[in-house]
Amino acid sequence: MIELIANQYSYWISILLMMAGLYIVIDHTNLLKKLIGLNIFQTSVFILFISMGKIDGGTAPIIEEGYKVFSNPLPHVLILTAIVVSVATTAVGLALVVNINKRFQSIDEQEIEEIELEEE
Amino acid sequence: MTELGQSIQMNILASLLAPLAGALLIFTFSRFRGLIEVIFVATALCLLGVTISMVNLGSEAFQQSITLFSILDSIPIAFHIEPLGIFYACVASGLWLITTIYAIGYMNANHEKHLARFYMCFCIAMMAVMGIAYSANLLTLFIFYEALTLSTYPLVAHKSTDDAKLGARIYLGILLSTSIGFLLIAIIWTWQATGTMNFTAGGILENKLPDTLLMLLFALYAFGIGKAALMPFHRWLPAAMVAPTPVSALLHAVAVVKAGVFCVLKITVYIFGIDLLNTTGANSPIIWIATATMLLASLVALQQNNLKARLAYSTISQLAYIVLGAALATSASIMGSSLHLATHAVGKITLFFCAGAIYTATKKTLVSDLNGLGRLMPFTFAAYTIAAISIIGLPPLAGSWSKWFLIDGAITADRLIIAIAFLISTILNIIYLMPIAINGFLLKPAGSNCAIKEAPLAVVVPLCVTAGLCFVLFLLMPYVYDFLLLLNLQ
Amino acid sequence: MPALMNGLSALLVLAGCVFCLIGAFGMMKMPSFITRVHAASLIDSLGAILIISGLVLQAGFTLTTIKLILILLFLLVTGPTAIHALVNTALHEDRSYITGKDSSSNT
Amino acid sequence: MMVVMVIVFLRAWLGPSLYDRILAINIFGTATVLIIAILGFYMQRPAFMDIALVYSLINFIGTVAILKLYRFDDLGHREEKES
Amino acid sequence: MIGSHYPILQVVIPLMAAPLCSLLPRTKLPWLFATTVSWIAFVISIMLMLKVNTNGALIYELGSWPAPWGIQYHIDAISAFVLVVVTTVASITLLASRQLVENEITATKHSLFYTAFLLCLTGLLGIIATGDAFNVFVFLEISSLSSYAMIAMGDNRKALTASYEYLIMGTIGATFILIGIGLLYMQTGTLNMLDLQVRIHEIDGFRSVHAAFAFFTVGICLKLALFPLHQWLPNAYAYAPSVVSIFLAATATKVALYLLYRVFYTIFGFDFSFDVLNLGYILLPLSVIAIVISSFTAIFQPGVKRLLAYSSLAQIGYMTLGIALGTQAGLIASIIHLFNHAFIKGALFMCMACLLTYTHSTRLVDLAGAGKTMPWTCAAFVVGGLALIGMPLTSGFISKWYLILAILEKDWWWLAAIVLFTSLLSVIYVWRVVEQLYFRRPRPECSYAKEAPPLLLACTWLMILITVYFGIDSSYPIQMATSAAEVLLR
Amino acid sequence: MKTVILSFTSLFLLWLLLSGYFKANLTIFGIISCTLVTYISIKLKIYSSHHERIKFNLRLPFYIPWLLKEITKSNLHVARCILDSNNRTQPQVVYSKPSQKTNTGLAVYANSITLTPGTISIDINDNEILVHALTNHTAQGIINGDIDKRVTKLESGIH
Amino acid sequence: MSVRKNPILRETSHLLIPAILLFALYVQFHGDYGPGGGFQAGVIFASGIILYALLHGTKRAEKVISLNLAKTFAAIGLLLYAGIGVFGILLGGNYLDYNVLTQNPVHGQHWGILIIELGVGITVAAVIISIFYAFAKFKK
Amino acid sequence: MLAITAIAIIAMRNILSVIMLGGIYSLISATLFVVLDAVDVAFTEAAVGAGISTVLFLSALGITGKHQVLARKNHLVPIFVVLVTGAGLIYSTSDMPAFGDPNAPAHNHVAPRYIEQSGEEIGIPNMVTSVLASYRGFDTLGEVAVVFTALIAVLLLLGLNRGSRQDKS
Ligand code: NA
Ligand code: NA
Repeated sequence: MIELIANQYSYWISILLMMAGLYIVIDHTNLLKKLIGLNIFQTSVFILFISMGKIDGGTAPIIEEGYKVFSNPLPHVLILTAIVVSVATTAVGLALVVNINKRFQSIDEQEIEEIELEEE
Repeated sequence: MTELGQSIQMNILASLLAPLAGALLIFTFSRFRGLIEVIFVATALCLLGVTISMVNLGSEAFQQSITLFSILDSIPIAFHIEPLGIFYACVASGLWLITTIYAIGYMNANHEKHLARFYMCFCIAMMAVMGIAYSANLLTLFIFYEALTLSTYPLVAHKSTDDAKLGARIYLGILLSTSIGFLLIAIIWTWQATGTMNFTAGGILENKLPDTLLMLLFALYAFGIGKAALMPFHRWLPAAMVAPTPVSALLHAVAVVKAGVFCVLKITVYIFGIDLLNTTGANSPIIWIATATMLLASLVALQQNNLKARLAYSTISQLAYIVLGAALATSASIMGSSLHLATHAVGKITLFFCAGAIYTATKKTLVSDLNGLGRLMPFTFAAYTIAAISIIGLPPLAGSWSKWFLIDGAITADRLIIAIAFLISTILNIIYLMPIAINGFLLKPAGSNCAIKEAPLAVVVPLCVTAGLCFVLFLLMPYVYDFLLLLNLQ
Repeated sequence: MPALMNGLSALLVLAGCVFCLIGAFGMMKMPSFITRVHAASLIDSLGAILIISGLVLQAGFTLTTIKLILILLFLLVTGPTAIHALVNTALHEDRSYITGKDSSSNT
Repeated sequence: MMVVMVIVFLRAWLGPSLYDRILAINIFGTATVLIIAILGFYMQRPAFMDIALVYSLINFIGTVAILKLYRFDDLGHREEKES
Repeated sequence: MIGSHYPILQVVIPLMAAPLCSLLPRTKLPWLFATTVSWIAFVISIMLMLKVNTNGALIYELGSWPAPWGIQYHIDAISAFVLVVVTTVASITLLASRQLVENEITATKHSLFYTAFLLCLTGLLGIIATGDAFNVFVFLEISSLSSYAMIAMGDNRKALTASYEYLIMGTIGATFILIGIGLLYMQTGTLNMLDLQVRIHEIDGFRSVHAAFAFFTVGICLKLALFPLHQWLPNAYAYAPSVVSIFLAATATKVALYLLYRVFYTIFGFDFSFDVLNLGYILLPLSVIAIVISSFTAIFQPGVKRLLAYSSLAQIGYMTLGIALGTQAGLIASIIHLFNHAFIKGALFMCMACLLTYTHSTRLVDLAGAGKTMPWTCAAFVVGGLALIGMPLTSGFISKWYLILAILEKDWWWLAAIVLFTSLLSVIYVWRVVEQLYFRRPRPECSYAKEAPPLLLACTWLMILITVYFGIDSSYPIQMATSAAEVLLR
Repeated sequence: MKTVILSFTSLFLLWLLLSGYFKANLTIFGIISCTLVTYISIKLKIYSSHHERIKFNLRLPFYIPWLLKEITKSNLHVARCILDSNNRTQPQVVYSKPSQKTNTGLAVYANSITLTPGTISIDINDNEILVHALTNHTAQGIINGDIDKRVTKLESGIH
Repeated sequence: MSVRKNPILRETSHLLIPAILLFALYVQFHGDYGPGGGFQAGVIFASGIILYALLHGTKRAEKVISLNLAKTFAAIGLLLYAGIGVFGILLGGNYLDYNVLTQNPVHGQHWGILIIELGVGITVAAVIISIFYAFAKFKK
Repeated sequence: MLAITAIAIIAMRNILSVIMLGGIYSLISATLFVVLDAVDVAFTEAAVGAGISTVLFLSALGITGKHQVLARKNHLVPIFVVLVTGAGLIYSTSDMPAFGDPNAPAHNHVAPRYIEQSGEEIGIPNMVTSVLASYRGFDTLGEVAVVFTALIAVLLLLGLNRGSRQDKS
């Protein structure tokens, strides 16, 4: 059991972070804060990926004299792409928030819901 | 393909395409009011012509079926001709011609709007009826059955008032829900059990299902064909009374309800086979339900003060006759049912024409307001009387034949109670139909009614014609009987 | 000689860390915003200088050294500018930040 | 250094004023740069230094951006009026 | 020679067209350009399908790197089929879009809008064509980001909130998929789908593989808007600009469903999904609830676009229901419905677009009497609605038919009953609209309304004709779905 | 033109320092990059009025050691202040009239003040710099104007 | 913190911006050897421009790199990348096959990677700059 | 450290602080990436997560000008969802390969070729670049397309003259 926890702890950390991020996304009503939560959620997933690529005794996967063991470069590549995707999403999300604020005068989910209800 | 096969194909296609072409023409020329009326009548004439030429093809034609195309693998859209179908097609197309004339008269007299749409839907409904009549398998039947429902919906909702829309909603709701909820399931089940959907002489279900399931399947069909208006799925028929009277005529006599009972008959004969029904007893529940419907609907009809509503419940009761006849599944009862299909059609169409005529002339709809009108509108009331007697089943009118065969069927099936039920129902028929005629002629009209005259000629002539038909049909019945014997029910 | 270098560089790095710690400690302890800024600048200046020069000593003349020096230069240029900008903004926002009377005021 | 980061972080969390937080974040960035430098150094890969450089750069721009925002509640276009 | 590059050209042509399109000036040019590109993509997809039909699955190695190391395009029967669906819808939608975009989107943004459309198309095509799990994620995001933007272009400000909600849910979904990919990679060391299939087989008892399965499923279902993850969809479809509603309703959820197939059948394999994990027990109730609740909700919607959106949710339920049955027949039914529903929903939303050109509202009450002023549009809606209900002679019937057959194959009568019952619910919600179109007086302010622009109308009817054609001759989708199901279940 | 050459040269130097690889293609890229950056910088008008800054930068090495010494001194001073348990700080604002003529000189001066702990330049007007000092001692340093002189010297040039 | 009147920030930034831009290009071209590459380079380049825009306002920044220009560059970068793939097809390889670009496959890979990284860098820098402009210019 | 930041972000009510903490979160995770040998990722995370994202968030905040977060009433459902997700992941960790295990399947199927042969096949030292630009170059093309899409999306959303028709019509 102890061994299990010791071996898997690095994953647990990222999982806990994911939970925190997801919690912010779902629970918070401020549209900006939701996006930050989303970022945290995604970043935590990235951490999970990267920690999966680490090899004991390995170094950064750049060939240089004197190094034999390299960490797995594939997760790095995937996460590079994922980071870019994440920032692209953030940009679009922010553009939406800004627009929502312009037309609802609010960036709070609950307030906006109330405004929408009034309209109907 | 043989020459005969080709001519069958031509005929069937013609009978489907003629109304369709009519509908398209009406749509195209919807601006020209006179022209569409002409097209309307011409379509009806064409259709009748095609149907008659179909009768002339003779009995060799009964083996052939033609396939248009397949929509599902191994289940084509296919048509064939067989005695029952031709018979029904004749009844429908014949009465339709009369209805068209009547409809033109009625619509003009009552200044109804959206005529093009009205006539178009009429034509499409007729096409659906022809499709039902000639369908060679359950899927084809189902398709045209639904087409009929949908094409008559705008007719029922025609007046666009809230009442009309409510009635139309009930109409569509009940018909679609029973057809999708029961009929479709029954069809799929049949297909799953037998691997075929073709209407086959002697039925296709033998040894395919256990008795109890067969009973369930038969019930699914009987209720699924909501147009047959078995209780408790009969509410649509009174609801559809909001429609203009030609529509009611179309619904009650020509197309809709007759399509329903025709389907029941066809499925009984060609899917189950009467032997199977009798040997397994799968028909019992429906027999009792039909009997109950027959009596209950008559009782309800008695309490209706609105003339059209009373006629509607009468229709429900009469339809139950036909379903009952089918369910009894003897050759005599089937014969009775088939004949009743025609005789009731002629009788009921007359009654509705009369109701329409009265409405056109007086704007009255209540039975209690009609006292003494017989003297002011003699033709109408005479026709009414004749039709009523025919429906009650007294000679020398057509209805007497069918009723006789039905009672005979009940007796040969060893179901005396049913025979008695027929008689009770007849008495009830008399009670709810005859007083109108009697009061119309014998009582004095109320003072305000003196100015009333007969309805316009286009309205009165058709009803006289149909009343006459009640009599003619009585005379022709032996020939019809001979024709229907080709069904080979033994 | 290398041992001496190593020792010296370790000492420098350690000293840098100590300064950083002191700075951080000061950031906690100091009573007002402006005094905290003073404490923080410890990290920005000598903390950074000592640590990086410690590393430079150890690295010898390599590419790493050059980059370390570049980093240090960069830090030394941006650090004070950022702090100036910060304090300047605070000043324009509310003078009390500068006069040091803000310690109880929570925003 | 980790301790430094924790303490600085605490300041960022506690505030109390906004400027305290900004200060903390700026210093936090510097600390990160130093840590990366140390890390990279002990791993003997000059490549790491580029990362440290980027950090300091981002740190600077971030601070400027925050301040700009807080001063004008707006990035960029307020300046136009003056020019 | 170029033929061997079709798989990649399918995706790269629209991808390269997008930046070019963004550079075009703001005249008609972007529209023309985007439309041409989409038609080229359509032609390529047809070519691909023909090739797949004759040669079997196509493999294309990007950068010439062999399979598990490089990214591989893998086009088999199911992908070719869905590619055809998406490109067809896209090309028809774009063809029809000119007027719509002019009406609904600021002129300065036209070229950007078409660029976004092309990017969305690229993303969808990329998801379908690729054989690499991570590549799916990338292209998923291309399509998602562009759809967020396009949805937010809606006139109503609720479009923004809808888009935001979609963004949040969609990103969570994509991240879940990413977690799934990560877990699988962790346990297998590969990202290639076919390779995964082989390697998962050896470790299917692993908990992390189960978790990966769960994350994939939840993530995709978020994109698919399966109950209870559907909250984002109705508003997104309802408030998006017409073009976007048409395109997304017809394709986006279909592609998500395609992904679900890939995950269930290709990556994890049928045995694992259905025997080890008993997927059916989870998916079945969810689908049923989705169908029932969404159908009921649709009935009470005041806006037609929202109504259609809820109907989409129900239809998605039918598709997942087919999967949940866990049989080949069920899968075939699901694929057929995927195909048919794409065109039905596309056509219906196109009708909405037509109506919007003059009414500027798709609220039910604002459509009163449109049947008179816009007869062709409304007729198209009626046919599309019938297809949605599942009336015979429309493709919707074929879908229902196969679904019910698949259900009956398992002897689940109650389920068949539920499916039919929900079809009745669809009758209600479709008919609420039809009634408004035809049986209400037009509101005075809509009296100037006339028929939609000809090109738009023609495209609408093209969609409708496709629906009807495949309702009559369903051999193509059935054959494709069958071979697709065989490929998936192998 | 002088600006351009100076800028290009210094940038290329920076490039070589960063790169550490002396391969032909990388050098070519370096030349291209430096040209590009120079071009953009000119378009951004970063060099528009301050030719002398680059020269200035080149002279910095003479200034830095002195500054380092000052920094060390003041660091120790402030560290003592922090660690001392009784608060001995005397926060105060002092004014300093800088003697630099150019903006660059001003900037260097102000940054130098900030860089030495214990003093922070908080605002700058046309003719004076506001400096916040932590203690009397550091304030005295400003008033003495050591840094000011040094920077001015730097600005005016040794040669 | 008016930049016009406060020379400190401006001077420092003016010193830094060319360095930042050059650093970006360095990262761009050294992606093969160390961390970095087109994407990171693009971001750093953009942040240099953003710093400028923060100090002087977007209007002045737009005089040098306008929104439209940036948009065009974004498209060009993407086209460059995708175009190299097509070029591979034209030379007889598969899409994005760099081996066929030159006689020697390894050289081909070099060139391919160089060009696509350039494409990435151009697009990313242009996109981030334009997005920043879009936000900065957005009127409430 | 990350966890504390995350909790702090949950607890914070001031959006500006939240954004800044988000930047810190990115910085810390970037440091973590360095420790885990992912230098390219760290580079990117620092530049993007801490840099560009923060600047964009600040821009958005600057435009909206809303600094405070309102409280929500019902936390149960979110907590439930989060717990379920977390439980699913924790459940799955038990048979994951140990952290850093060189024998993990992930390191022994596809990756070895990148590590061992990219030097000869591609000829550049940075494997991440090799994989990213060549072996999986198509992903990167997709990535660039995503970036481009983001541009199109933002321009569509923030384009200069938006909303030709009125809100409450
Ligand atoms: Na790289
Ligand atoms: Na990159």
